[in-house]
Amino acid sequence: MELHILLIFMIFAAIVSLEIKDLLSSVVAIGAVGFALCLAFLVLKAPDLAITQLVVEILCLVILIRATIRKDLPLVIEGRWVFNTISTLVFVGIFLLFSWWALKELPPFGKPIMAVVRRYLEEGLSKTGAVNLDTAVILDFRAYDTLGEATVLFTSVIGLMAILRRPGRKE
Amino acid sequence: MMLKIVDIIPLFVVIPLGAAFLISILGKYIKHASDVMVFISSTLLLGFSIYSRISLGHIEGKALVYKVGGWVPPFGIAMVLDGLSSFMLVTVNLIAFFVMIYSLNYMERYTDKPKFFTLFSLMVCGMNGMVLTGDIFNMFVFLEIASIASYALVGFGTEAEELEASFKYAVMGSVASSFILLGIAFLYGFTSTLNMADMARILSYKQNMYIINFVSVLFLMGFGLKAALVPFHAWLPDAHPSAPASISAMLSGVLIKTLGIYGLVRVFFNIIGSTKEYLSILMFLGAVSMLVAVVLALSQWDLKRLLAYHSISQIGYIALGIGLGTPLGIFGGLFHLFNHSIFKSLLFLNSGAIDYTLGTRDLRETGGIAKVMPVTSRTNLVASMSIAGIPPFNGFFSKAIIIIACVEAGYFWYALCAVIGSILTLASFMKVQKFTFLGTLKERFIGVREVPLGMRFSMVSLAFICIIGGLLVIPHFRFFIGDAMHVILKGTGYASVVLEASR
Amino acid sequence: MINNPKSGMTLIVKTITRLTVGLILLFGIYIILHGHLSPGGGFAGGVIVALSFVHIMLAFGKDVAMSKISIGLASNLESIGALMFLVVALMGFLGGAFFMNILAKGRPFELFSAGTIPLSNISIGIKVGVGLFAIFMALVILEGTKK
Amino acid sequence: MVLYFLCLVLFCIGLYGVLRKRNIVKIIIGLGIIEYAVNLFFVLLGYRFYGRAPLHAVDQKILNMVDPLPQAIVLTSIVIGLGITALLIAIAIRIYERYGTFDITKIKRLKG
Repeated sequence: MELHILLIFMIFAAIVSLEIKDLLSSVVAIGAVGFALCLAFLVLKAPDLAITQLVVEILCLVILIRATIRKDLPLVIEGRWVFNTISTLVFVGIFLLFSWWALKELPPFGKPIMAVVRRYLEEGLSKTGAVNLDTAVILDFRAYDTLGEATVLFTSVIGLMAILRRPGRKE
Repeated sequence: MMLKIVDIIPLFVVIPLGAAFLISILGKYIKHASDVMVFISSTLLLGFSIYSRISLGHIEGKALVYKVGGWVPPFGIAMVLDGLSSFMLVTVNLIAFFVMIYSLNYMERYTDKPKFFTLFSLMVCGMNGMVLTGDIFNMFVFLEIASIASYALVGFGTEAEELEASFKYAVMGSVASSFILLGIAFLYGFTSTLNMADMARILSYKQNMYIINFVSVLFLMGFGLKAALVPFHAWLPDAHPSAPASISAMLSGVLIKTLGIYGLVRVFFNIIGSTKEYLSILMFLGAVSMLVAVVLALSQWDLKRLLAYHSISQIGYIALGIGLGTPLGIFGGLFHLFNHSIFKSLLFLNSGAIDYTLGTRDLRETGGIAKVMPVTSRTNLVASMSIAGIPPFNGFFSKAIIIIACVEAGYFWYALCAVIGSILTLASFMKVQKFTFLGTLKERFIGVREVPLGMRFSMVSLAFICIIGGLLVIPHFRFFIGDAMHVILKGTGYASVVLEASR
Repeated sequence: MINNPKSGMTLIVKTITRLTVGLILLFGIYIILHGHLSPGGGFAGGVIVALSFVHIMLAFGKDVAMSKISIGLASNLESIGALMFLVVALMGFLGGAFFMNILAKGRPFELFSAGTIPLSNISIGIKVGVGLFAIFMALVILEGTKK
Repeated sequence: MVLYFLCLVLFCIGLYGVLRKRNIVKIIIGLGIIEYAVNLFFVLLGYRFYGRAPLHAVDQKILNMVDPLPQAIVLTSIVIGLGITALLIAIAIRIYERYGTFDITKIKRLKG
């Protein structure tokens, strides 16, 4: 039941963060969505994710505020894009309609078919020695994913420094 | 020393990764460290990919599975090397090798060369990793590496237009990745496994469920946006012209094929199993993007923007070829994929050479540089002939095969679109020839000299491949593309081949 | 240098920061090292370490944090962390496959157990920690060097 | 079932934000919402009624553990989301420096 409340709060906070005029308060609203997601992870028994989501959310907020606060920003003006709004809403409506039928065929919430994972749960402790099965999956069963993951972060750091370097071209 | 091919498979990802990490440390301190290291890594990769393509040609129709971490596939991640992935490896590393040699000289105009080569080898690592993996989430992670590296590389020049183009490209790319991840989430919920072969086996039991259509629409949107098919092509004409020339060669030549077409083919043919409707949608999108992009290209005056529109139309040819589903059609589509990556990257390298010497890309300002830059004009002539499909060059063979396959399969309208498309392509490239190479040389370009050796070498060798590209059709060399065709034709047979090979 | 009023926030924030920064850094290192025993791991711990550096920079201003870690050192450390993780992966080659966990697994609930997992956690922790701080420093430095 | 649908509604709100908003920071926030929705959807798929966190306890044998695989995947996806957001914010700051505005309708130097 509390998941429903959290999700509805996230939807409401997301709408607020998109529609509000002042940039800084929309950044704060997205922070609220992130913290509600962290709570949802705790309710869904995923402590690893709760810590990571909480901490990443804080860093995201610090960077976002860094981007928006120094600027003396006029209030966000909304354009009259009638066609764009209609086409987006129509697309969203069709998407949600078709997704309702597709969701019916997924296994019901709370009863996942854990075909592959059953072996992780049985052999996790003995084969990898890690008590935290989540870390066992990340760093041993699927360690290749985490190599890709570390590379993604490395790429975004190098890419960010490449974009933020001061003289772009030699004259 | 018969090096077992299975042991090479992880090297395709480890070598560019190691090179990227070392370059980012040593690049600042030792003067030419980044050039030497990226040269070694590209040559090694090219050698290994050709070696794997030839040695795989002898084992007919079997896949090689590398069990990462020693876990049996459905439980760990497996790297699968079969006909299609080794064909894509050769394409990726061949173009990366020549573009790397080209950018040794071209990137002198930009500051901070080590960062460029770090991002370049990370992009190559992302593409190699995506083509090689047998795990669908791992494919998403390597797709992200290649995409993020290309977002940063498009905005490498930090001018106003480049930043705007890279922002649009980054936003469209991340939306596409989120659609792909949502599709993976649905598939995981439905089959509770992430290994592609295991997933294909389970999906073949649970046929004609509604969720499969929904997931394939998600994947079509995601990979279609990465491949710039028509309804999702808005980002490409902005992103490719404003990238540095060597990067737009990599983007048009290889990135949209590996991330877009390869992803579509793997998911639709090998995992979900291609039914009539998907193929007809793919063909329709291909035909539409063929025509729309060529018509838009006619009115362009910026050379690289014109080439970007032609990339979209040639991707339409490839989608049409593969969408036919007949053996000849798929052979034609893959052959055109290889040819297009050769001559499109050559065209972008030529436009980079013109930009390098004259400083402008606008067709109205350039004129008559054939006399001043002989090598560039000859290679551009070769590339324009082969993109327009003139007989002796490789473009003609692949377009002819696609058109014959269309006629054979009874789709006369699509065959007509293909013919019209190639005629309009010829027309717009005549315009490029006339305005840049023929005509009178403007007075302020008198003192212009030819481009340095590195750029000339890669342009001439790509033009040479354009000329001999047609040999891939003769039976002796046909295995080069034939194996990839058999993998696609087998469709969900991919699951049994991989699971048997990973026992 | 530490408490000149101009750079960074007010004195109250500075004194509290002087107390809490050490604890945050210690907590981040704890999360990295105990990745295989308790929730958290290389990523979460690394981000906490990065936040402790960001905490110094926000409270004491740019130049104090720069004196501790310059941006060149930060990107070098990050590449070294990434290389360490790649070496841990390549060590698996000796044991057979690419990412094989070849070290002894030890007794389950010990700190030094689970083979190469703690090593990978440490290398990821270094990489994420220093890398994300380098991101924040690059954003702040950009503001400083106007045209 | 309803939870999955609410998740997809959140996904659509993020999509609406990206496609419809004119301010660059709002577009980045829309992308953040899309990332959150996909991550939550993945973890919802792995939840198990009366399940326990995937940690072994010293003394007792825990049988009904929650599915750890989506948790590993969402950890990766969260850090990918952080990487993309940081890169987009860097581009947005440089664009603001060059164009003086965050409004994409005024950032229109690319022609054709």
